[in-house]
Amino acid sequence: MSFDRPTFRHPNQTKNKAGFTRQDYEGAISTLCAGCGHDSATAGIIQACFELGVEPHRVAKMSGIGCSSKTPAYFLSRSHGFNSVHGRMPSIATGANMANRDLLYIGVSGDGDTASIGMGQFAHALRRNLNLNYICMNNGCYGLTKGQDSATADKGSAGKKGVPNPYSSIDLCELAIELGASYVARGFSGDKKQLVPLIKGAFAHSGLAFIDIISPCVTFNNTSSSTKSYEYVREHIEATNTFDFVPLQQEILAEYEEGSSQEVTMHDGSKIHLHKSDSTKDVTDRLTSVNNLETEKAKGRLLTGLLYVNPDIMETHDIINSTHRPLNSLTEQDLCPGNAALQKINEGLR
Amino acid sequence: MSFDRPTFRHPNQTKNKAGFTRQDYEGAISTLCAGCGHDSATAGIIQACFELGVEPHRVAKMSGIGCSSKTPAYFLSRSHGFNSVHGRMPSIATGANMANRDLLYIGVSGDGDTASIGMGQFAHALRRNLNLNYICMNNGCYGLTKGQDSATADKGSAGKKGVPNPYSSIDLCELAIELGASYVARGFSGDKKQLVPLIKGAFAHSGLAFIDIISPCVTFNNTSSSTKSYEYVREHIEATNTFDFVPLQQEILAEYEEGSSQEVTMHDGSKIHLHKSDSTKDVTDRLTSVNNLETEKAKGRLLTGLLYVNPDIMETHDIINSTHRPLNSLTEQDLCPGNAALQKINEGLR
Amino acid sequence: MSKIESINDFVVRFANVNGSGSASANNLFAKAIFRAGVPVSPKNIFPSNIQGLPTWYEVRVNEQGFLGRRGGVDLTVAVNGQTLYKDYRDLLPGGYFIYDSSKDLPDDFHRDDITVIGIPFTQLCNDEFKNPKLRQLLKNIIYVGSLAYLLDLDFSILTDSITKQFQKKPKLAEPNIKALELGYDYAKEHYADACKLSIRKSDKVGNGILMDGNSAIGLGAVYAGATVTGWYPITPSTSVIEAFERFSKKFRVEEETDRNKVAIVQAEDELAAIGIVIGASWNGARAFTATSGPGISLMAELLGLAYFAEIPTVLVDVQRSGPSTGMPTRTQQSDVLACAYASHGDTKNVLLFPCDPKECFEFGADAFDLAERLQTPIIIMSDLDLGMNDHLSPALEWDDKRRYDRGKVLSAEDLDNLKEKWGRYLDVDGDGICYRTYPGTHPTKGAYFTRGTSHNEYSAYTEESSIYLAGMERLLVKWDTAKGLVPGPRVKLRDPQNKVGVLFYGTTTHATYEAIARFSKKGLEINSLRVRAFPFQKEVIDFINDHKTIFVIEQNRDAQLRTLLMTEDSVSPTKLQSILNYDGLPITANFITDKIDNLLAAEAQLGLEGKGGKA
Amino acid sequence: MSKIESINDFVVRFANVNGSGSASANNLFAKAIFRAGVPVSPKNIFPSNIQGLPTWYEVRVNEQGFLGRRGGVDLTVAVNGQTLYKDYRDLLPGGYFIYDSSKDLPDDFHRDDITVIGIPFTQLCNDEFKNPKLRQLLKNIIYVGSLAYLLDLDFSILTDSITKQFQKKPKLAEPNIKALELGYDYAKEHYADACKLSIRKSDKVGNGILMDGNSAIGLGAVYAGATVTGWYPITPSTSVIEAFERFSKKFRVEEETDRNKVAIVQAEDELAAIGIVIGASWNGARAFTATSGPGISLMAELLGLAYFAEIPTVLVDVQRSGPSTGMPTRTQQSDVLACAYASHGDTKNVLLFPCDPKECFEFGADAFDLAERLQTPIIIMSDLDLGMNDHLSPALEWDDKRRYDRGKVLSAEDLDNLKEKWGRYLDVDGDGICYRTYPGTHPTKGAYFTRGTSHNEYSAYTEESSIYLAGMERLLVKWDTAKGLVPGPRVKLRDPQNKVGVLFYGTTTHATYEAIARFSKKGLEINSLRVRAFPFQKEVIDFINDHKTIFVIEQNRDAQLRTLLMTEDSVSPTKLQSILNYDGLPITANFITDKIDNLLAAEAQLGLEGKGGKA
Ligand SMILES: Cc1ncc(C[n+]2csc(CCOP(=O)(O)OP(=O)(O)O)c2C)c(N)n1
Ligand SMILES: Cc1ncc(C[n+]2csc(CCOP(=O)(O)OP(=O)(O)O)c2C)c(N)n1
Ligand code: SF4
Ligand code: SF4
Ligand SMILES: [Mg+2]
Ligand SMILES: [Mg+2]
Repeated sequence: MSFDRPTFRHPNQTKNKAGFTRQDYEGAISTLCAGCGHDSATAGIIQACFELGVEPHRVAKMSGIGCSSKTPAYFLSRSHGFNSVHGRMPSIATGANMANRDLLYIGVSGDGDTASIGMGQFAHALRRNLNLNYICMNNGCYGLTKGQDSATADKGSAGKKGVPNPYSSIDLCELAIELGASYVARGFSGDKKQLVPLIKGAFAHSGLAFIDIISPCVTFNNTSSSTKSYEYVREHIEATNTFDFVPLQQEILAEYEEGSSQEVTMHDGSKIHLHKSDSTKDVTDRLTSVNNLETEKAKGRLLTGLLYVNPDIMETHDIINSTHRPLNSLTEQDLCPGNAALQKINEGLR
Repeated sequence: MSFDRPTFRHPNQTKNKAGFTRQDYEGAISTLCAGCGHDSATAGIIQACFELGVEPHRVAKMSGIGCSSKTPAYFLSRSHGFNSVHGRMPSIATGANMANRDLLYIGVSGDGDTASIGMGQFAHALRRNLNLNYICMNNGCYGLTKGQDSATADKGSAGKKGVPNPYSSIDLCELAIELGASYVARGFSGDKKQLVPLIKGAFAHSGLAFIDIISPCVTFNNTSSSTKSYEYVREHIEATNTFDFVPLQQEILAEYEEGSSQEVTMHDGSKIHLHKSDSTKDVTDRLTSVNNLETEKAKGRLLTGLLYVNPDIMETHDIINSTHRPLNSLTEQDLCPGNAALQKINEGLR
Repeated sequence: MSKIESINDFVVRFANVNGSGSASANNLFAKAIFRAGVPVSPKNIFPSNIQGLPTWYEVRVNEQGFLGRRGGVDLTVAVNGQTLYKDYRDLLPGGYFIYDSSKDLPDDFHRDDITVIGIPFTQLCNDEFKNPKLRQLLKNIIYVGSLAYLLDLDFSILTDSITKQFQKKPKLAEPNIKALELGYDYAKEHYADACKLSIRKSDKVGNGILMDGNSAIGLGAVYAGATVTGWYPITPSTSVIEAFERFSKKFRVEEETDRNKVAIVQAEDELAAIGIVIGASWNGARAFTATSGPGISLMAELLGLAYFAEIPTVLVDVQRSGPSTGMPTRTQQSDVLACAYASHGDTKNVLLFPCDPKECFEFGADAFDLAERLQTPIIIMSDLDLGMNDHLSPALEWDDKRRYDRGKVLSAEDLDNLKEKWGRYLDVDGDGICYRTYPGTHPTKGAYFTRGTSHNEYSAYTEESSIYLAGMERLLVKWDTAKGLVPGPRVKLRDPQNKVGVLFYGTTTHATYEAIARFSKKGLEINSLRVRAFPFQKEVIDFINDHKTIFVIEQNRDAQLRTLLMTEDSVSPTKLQSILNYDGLPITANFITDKIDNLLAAEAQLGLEGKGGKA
Repeated sequence: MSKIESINDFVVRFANVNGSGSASANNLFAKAIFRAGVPVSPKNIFPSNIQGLPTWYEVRVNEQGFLGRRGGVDLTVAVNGQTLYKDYRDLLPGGYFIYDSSKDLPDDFHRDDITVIGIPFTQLCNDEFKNPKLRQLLKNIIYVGSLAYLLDLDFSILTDSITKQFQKKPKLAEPNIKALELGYDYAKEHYADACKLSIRKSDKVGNGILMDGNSAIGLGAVYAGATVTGWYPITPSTSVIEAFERFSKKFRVEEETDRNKVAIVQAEDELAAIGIVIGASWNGARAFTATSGPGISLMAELLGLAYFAEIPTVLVDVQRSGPSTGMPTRTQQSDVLACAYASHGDTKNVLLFPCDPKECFEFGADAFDLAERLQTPIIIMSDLDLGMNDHLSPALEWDDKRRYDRGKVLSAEDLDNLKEKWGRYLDVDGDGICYRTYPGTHPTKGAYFTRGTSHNEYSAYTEESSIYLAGMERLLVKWDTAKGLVPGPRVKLRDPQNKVGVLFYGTTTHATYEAIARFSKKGLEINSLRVRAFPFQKEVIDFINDHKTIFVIEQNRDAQLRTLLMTEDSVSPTKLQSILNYDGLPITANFITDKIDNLLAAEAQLGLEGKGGKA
């Protein structure tokens, strides 16, 4: 069931540069459990879209199956959405993106949807560097089927059932980097301040931007023995760095003291300013990024923030050299060779 | 079609410690193309089994679909084999191994069978550390379907069709290490001397041993423009180190000068002696191993040999704490609770 | 206004919010009726969501033991604001509407044909209990107390149940019993004999049990000696494996070592799950998995491999409402075709159709004997209604003299004693079933290469047409052999003269029997056949041939079992008239009765028009 | 011994080793006959292997244009030692056996009912040519030269073909022509009129073309404006996409930019391939993919999503011999059920059955109009025989006035002009088809949430039974609408009095027409209907009703189309008698003729016994 949000909420709101209010980016009322991390993640997406001033109807929302995959119904109700089947969001998103490269694509998945049944499609969307904002709401369990351990559940972590997970976990960020992702970040649904710029950067990135959002399942995996609980994450979180996302248009206004920050220019001209500090990690080299994650892990810490970025890389359309026009906008004139050409072909077959 | 090998070949052959001749490890005559790398890989497997003196009938051969997956018909004809469907060898092997932990399992796959359709099952067999000798005969293409690029084809490499592959490749060894493989090696079907000990070490390993054998497809991907051709590989090959595999029984006989080699003791007591030299790489640390691969790649070199090993790790049966007896050997007495117990259950349901 | 009056025959419906802990209270109520010796069956109607959405619990009480859904509700306990009006509207005239009067009913609630009973559950609860967590749970217990009074339900049964339930922590029993009393007393005080429905102690339950089908299948697998399962979570099949795991913890731990005599592997998806089953079965272990619709679709390719390579495979399909993700928490019998003809090419699979927990347990065990005897996939076709709801079932039984039938398997000795050359796909007995060997059996004999490609009798690859043909035809011989092994139908010839019969299977059974009984009352004895397996035996075809018209009752849109009857046994379509319910809720006796009425009328019409011979 | 004598009507078979470069020589031969104006169709019978195993090339020559397989071989060119004896044995009495006499025939080759023609191909070749690579190829060209003499084939046609083929590198033409001459001269010298088979120039080919079905489908997709494909290699479907890519390189490159007006993505597997198609179609592009049996099984779940969420989906199934991996390089029509009812739950898909390259091209284009009009999966059911072999086909045509039918899609303007509230699943026209919108169409209107879960008319999730039911019933209305849109059957009423008819589809067509012609010769005119699509139109049912008995001819074991006829249209099974060939080789006219003979005899028998009315 999905309920429409009563529209009398927020009578008069400030508009963003595109002339939309925050409400214009909202969706139906969530039917998730009260306190579910996914709802905070959803709020982060709404906030990022609002601040960026994207046109809602130029966004397409794709998802698989799971509580996390339901969230596209809870944001951007003016965007088309596609809640497909379990683990297949990446291929559906690939097709959609091939058909029209001009829309912004946000793909929402869960750790079960991505790391188990969706592993193959996840890996190959990465390999093709599909221009997709891939968000995995990671709670270490299968929420919708009542809390079984997922492949991202840490070894020894125990959810509601109280049985420690005997398998070692898959770190989706490390894996994404290994498989050639060009923008990899980890956020926490409990830290919106960090999350929003990560999502904005992802939108500005051309290619596959992967964001692993640790998003606690309050019903099945928020126990004291779980490493995906709000409490555990809060206590063990580390950040690579803090950064500002500066959209192209505002670039002129932004001022940064020489040397105080590292600047990364995104494909669309926007810039990311990584604030330097002793704890700052280099996030522009693949191996260093993996090292960063491993070293923190060794210390029992969970590294978050922007983990790796490589803005200068070809996305799928560049790789296959497809026209800059949306393929779904081409007409008979563009596409049909006509009968004369056909008769030539017949000739060749005689 | 598979032809039985005429048995009058090799009249009198030397026997191994188990009392078998090399011929006892052979299979049907190969129907692969003359010169196919897979046949050399097959020969390596036969040699390793012969030298190790495994009992042929205590081995189970599993495979997917592809030219590579046909090879189990060409070795160990006294072993049961299972040529399943495309990309699903790992799950079939998992089931087989769960049923009887006492057999040796060798799983043969191809780069298409593993890196594309089989990616998900490959990843999760690794995560569970299934006790399997997983051999991928990697030719960078789909041989059996006439040579399309596979996901391991290097960017820019071109096969018979002459079209350079536009996608970046997946390095199965790096991926295996990332996903928790405990024994990772890369061989070349053209270098039997290096290959055989790698396979022997894999058999001695408890857990998932992954061997990526670069195995040229002479028909579709052995061109001068292909990075998976015999010529290219020969010219660009590097080795982490040379090493001897010393089975448990021979341990006493083997003598190694102090410091001349690094010793790794395998689960079954066998030892691997890694000969030290300036070029020697440490292969007992995950990140270092990945680094080794990347640095050589950066130099345009292909790193082979034993890439990573961690002998002290739990395999699936240990993880799920299953009985040491083969499950397929248990009888009614072991398994059936009987009617008395059932009546108690009924009571609980009233 | 005339109130509905009934003893031991009515329908009670609870309207709750899911995740609000109403389950235990509702179960307590149903269990109490069961313990009063009165046949009862509760059904959960829940959303595909974890918390906050409407959920219903419908309890059928019936002295004669007709426990399918009847249709209609006599008494509603409405404690969910979201659906209050719907629940109010849907109540039968003369029925009883119980609501939480801590809040007044909206004004537009003005039915005068029902009895409205307001009890301030929230208020009573909050006045008495302080702990907020406890409050939520106990509020529900209070309405059970009220029902006890209104339905003359022996109060001691409830208190006994509570004490039994909290044996380990008696301190928790107190507040529960207190809650029961609160509800009971309030009702007694304000609604003395307002309700004309009542439970009278009986002995109709006999030694029956109250159990869900999924637990019964999981238990059956333990008894059958299943040792390997690869599985992937999906509603409504998950609890089959959970039960298997639960009972394995109980019965399958090696005392000496504390190690498990079972391997339960949560797979990465359904393709891996069925792959694990096939690999384990190939290697001589008894293995199985359970899934639902979407999983069946994903398993298609590997099921085809098991069919063609002839590998024993036990699969449980707990059906839900399709197509696609459909309604994951609603029931249906709509995977029949997908399972019977799973995979591309010419394939057929054996299906078993249990109708109650006892059969779930039996088929759950028999499936393994059948799979190993026939060396082919056996699919147990359960559904959400049977699998996830508690059903009144005869007690389970196991014959300790029973031995597992491992089928045609050659030991090392057998191999040594063989006279002629052994071939994995050599049909020496003429029943279409060949002898297999387990890996590792013999140092030099019995090894073979299993393949999904076409093979000769010695399992070597072949593209020789005649050999391929011979193999495919042998599989049809095996198919015939299967007919003699699968469980036969249940036939009830109530009136040999009547040329109209009904045919049905699975959870459609109970409501159908109630409908048939209604016609008997009216003097019309309808013959019936309950299908228990596919392929169909001669009895099934004979039954159809002995009647002029057969009403085929199914819970799917496309009359899928009817298709099987025509395809496999050339039954004339005109003879098979469908009665189809596929709205996702268990079929009701009312629905079936109406449909049969209409069809009979039509038949009569035709009869008059002298077209009787058309079939 | 009487030699087989025939002009323009015989079967030539080449027995080669695969990977030995025989293909070009064999094609040269077939093409030459075609260019002599004589109807011809060659069939490759090749192994699932790349090099070194037996492969055959069977060329049917028939003046009247009956180009299905006939059965039997009149002349064999046996240059494969592995199969020499088999090829020798299988030759028809009176036939001609041509072999490489560089090596003597074994002694046990002593048939006296055939003409043995030994020509030392290897020797001739090695004496003349030095380059070993060239030798292998030219050896094959030599036997073509010999055939030219033996069959009176106009030599100039061959030389012209060669010169044409090597326009770009004429130096290569020389040795080829030399090789032809070597073979021709040797045959002329040693076997003057040894052979009584001959090719006589004719004009029966008209403006026909020689083309393979897969290329035709790929070309059709280009003409229909397909812009996206996700695909995964699998024999025998791979060449559909290769053709699409080939023609796209030719017609789909932006002059200005050199960029592609098409996105061809080699997917990681079939699940991804169909996912890409669904995603692209959902987003308003025309997309398709091609696969074979195993891929169909893997696509089942996503096909169910496309059916239920109503997303246009074009899928080409080039069928091969199942089950499982089966015989990957053999043909069959055995995915009919798997495709018609793909996926769990109640699902049905539209199927198209082309029978020649022209229809492949047409259906390859029409499929997109149908998919977008019906918003559902359309599956083109081709097979290995049609897809990978060259067939004589009428020339392809395209009506330049034709416009793509994009179906019911609302533009921004449409949305602004809408009076009532738009609903994605609102059936305003009563044809079961609703209006869709593409993402990004309108700033505030027309956005909706597509889902595989049950949905109301505004595509919101619902578990409300009545709404779910309404949706499922609407899909049946759409199914009826489809009947009016899919290509109709081809009916030939040769004798309205004859109560026996034959029904068939796809590649079964050609051999069937030949069989029918044979009966005509004998004075029996059999009526026929060629099914071109599923669901079946009224004409199909009428045809069946107008006859007492229908022989349904298929190339599968389980009579899969027969099942569809009974299930969807309640046709009586007893009326449908099956003629089934499923040995992996294309069905032959001889096989069909025999079967019909037997069935007619049986019919007659029944007739005498007065049981005629049984159907
Ligand atoms: C093919 C298939 N298998 C299984 C399911 C059942 N299922 C629904 S959601 C889900 C897992 C969800 O886990 P995750 O992706 O982590 O999402 P979460 O609910 O935790 O946010 C599963 C297994 C399904 N819908 N489809
Ligand atoms: C489900 C399925 N899809 C596609 C195919 C066709 N196919 C057979 S082998 C193969 C790829 C083989 O490539 P690889 O695994 O690298 O083996 P190789 O032949 O190169 O040794 C494919 C796509 C198949 N058999 N099954
Ligand atoms: S079950 Fe867990 S993941 Fe699902 S909605 Fe509830 S809290 Fe969120
Ligand atoms: S095609 Fe390639 S991989 Fe296959 S057998 Fe030939 S050489 Fe080997
Ligand atoms: Mg999750
Ligand atoms: Mg390969």
